[in-house]
Amino acid sequence: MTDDVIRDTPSEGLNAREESLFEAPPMGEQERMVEAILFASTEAVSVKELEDRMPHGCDAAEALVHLRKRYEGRGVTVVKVGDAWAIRTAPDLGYLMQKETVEQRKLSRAAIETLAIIAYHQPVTRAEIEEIRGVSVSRGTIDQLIEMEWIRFGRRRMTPGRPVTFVVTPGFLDHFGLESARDLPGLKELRSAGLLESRPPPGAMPGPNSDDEDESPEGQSELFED
Amino acid sequence: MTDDVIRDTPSEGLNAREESLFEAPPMGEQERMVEAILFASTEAVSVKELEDRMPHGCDAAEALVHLRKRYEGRGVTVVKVGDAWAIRTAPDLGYLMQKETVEQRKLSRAAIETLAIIAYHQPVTRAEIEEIRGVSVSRGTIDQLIEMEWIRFGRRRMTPGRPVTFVVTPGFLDHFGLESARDLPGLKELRSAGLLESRPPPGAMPGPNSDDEDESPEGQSELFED
Amino acid sequence: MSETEEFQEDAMSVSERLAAEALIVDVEGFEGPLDLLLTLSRTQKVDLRKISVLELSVQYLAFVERARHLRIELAADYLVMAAWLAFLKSRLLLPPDPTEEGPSGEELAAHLAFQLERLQGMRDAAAKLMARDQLGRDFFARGVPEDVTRVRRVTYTATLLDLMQGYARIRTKDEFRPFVMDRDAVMTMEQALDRMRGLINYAGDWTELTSYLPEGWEVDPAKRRSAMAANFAATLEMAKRGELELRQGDTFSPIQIRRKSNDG
Repeated sequence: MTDDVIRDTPSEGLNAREESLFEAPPMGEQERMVEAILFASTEAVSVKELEDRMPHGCDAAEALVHLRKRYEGRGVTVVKVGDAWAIRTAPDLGYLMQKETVEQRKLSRAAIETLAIIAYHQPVTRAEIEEIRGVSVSRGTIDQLIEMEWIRFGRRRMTPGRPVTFVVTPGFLDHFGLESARDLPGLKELRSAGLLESRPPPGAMPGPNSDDEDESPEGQSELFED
Repeated sequence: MTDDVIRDTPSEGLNAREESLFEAPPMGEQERMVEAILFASTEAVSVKELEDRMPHGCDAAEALVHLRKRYEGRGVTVVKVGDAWAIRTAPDLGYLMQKETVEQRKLSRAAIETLAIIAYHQPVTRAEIEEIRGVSVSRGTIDQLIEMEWIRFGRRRMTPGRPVTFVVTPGFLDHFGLESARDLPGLKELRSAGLLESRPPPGAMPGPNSDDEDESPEGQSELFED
Repeated sequence: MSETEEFQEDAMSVSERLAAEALIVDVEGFEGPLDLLLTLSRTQKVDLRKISVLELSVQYLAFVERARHLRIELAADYLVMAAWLAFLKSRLLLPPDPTEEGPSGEELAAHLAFQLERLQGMRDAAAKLMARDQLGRDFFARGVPEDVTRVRRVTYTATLLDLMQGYARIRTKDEFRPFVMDRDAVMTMEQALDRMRGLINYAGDWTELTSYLPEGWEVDPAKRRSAMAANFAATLEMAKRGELELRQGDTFSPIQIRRKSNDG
């Protein structure tokens, strides 16, 4: 039985740290607070938001380290989503949840590819997406992805025409269980194969007749520089 | 650190029991399942329903006992709702589910005037305040000022009816940066500071800012000895 | 070169031929020429890095030729790609012309190979992405989220200036006289009119307007002013109705009135 050990909140061994904080609750209490807040929310909660809701002087990041460890291997786990945190059921127990399963919207092949291109190449302009896929991107595809809150507008590219770029959202990361865009599957291989570099076509290559103004793909993947 | 103990799912010590069940998952696994289901379910789940969703041979009631123990003293607890089970925020952490926003508002004109009269004329009875302002003073205004801890009850006046008086508090002096109420500028100073309009010509039309409801000031002069 | 030659040369198996026909039948299903090229490249059964762009160009051109033969209308970009691949093919086959500007056939071919590899890379990545555990399918968020109730706490503030101004306002107010219309110092035009109508019948010739001022209104300047104004307005009214005449010798000289005689 491990329960007795679990039950007492780990407030020992943190006293040195606490003394330096102004009247902050013991770390064990802070962990409980983070636990309660994350349990209560369907959306990921940032460290800042946690601390805004916790008493003054709390260290939510520290509490999260403890909490994350506590839930390792459990039926629910503490996951990082971008720079926020959430509690999610363990993926191996998904089969128990048929009742909770939400009907997934069927995405077209074009939408899936466009999403992948945005995720792996972000920030990426529409012209660049079209150049990669070799066809023009329909308005509806982009709209659908924006509506699902998986992509959003990024900063404009500092090139002639200042085209808008697209990036993926924290909601995208949450949906696919990714801590950050760096954790995209196969990212390393794609990068080492040079497939994420932008290579301007030599001379006149046929492409989708993109009537867009934006034709100078460069300097993307700044998100992926480590 | 208790984490190491927590991390391994508690499958030991239950073997005797498991042997009697036909191929049921270890109790530690069953506990994980119950945990995940209770977490993700939109409503409380009964033991029967839990077992319907878990693999054959599971003992949800037993798993609940373990799970309940595990969550004792945590930020969330396993609670019984009717004859079903749910995970809920620990009662003592309910306050974390509130987000307080502080909004600063200007004190109403009635409150400012009442406060000013109390400050200049303390100790002053309500009847006197009304006489000076020329309108009745609402209960709410006095309550508000008392709640703000800017005024408090003074000694009762030794007149028929023994009415209560109001005086300003040290908190009031502190807020307005005054050492004592005597430091408040007198009428003459107000006038020379341009805060009092020069005396309007007799018979002149009332100005636009005297459109108030209160129109019967008279006979209060004995209060204004400066 | 005819398409039959092309296919004979390739010595396509029956299954390959069927696949090629299926391609044409499915042409609507392709997402552009690059997609078609990628599908065609699979028949080479090699790593995309080792693909023969020349061979691919030949395959593509054969495809377009065949589509034309079957009277299938291809979208413009398929034809643009065909033209470009024909150009590429000629560049790749002919020895390089040093006088020619622009990228070499090899450079163009390399870029096309890169594009195909990249598209394939993105397709694989998309598949891997979609194969991941997904929220609401494989893992789940809290079923009963507790809404964060927003508590709005209002604090009220006032400054010393507010306080003093408030006090000043009260003190200033009692220096005002409560405003009542001071009726006894005002004569209305109606009053004057009534009075003048009565008096004018008794007046003979031109009489100064001032002499019509009622008793007790001549001394107090305020009353005098009001009565004068009312009487003047009344005479104008009566003149308009043809009940009297008025005259003035000069600017600022006294105004005189008399009853208008009916007989002229």
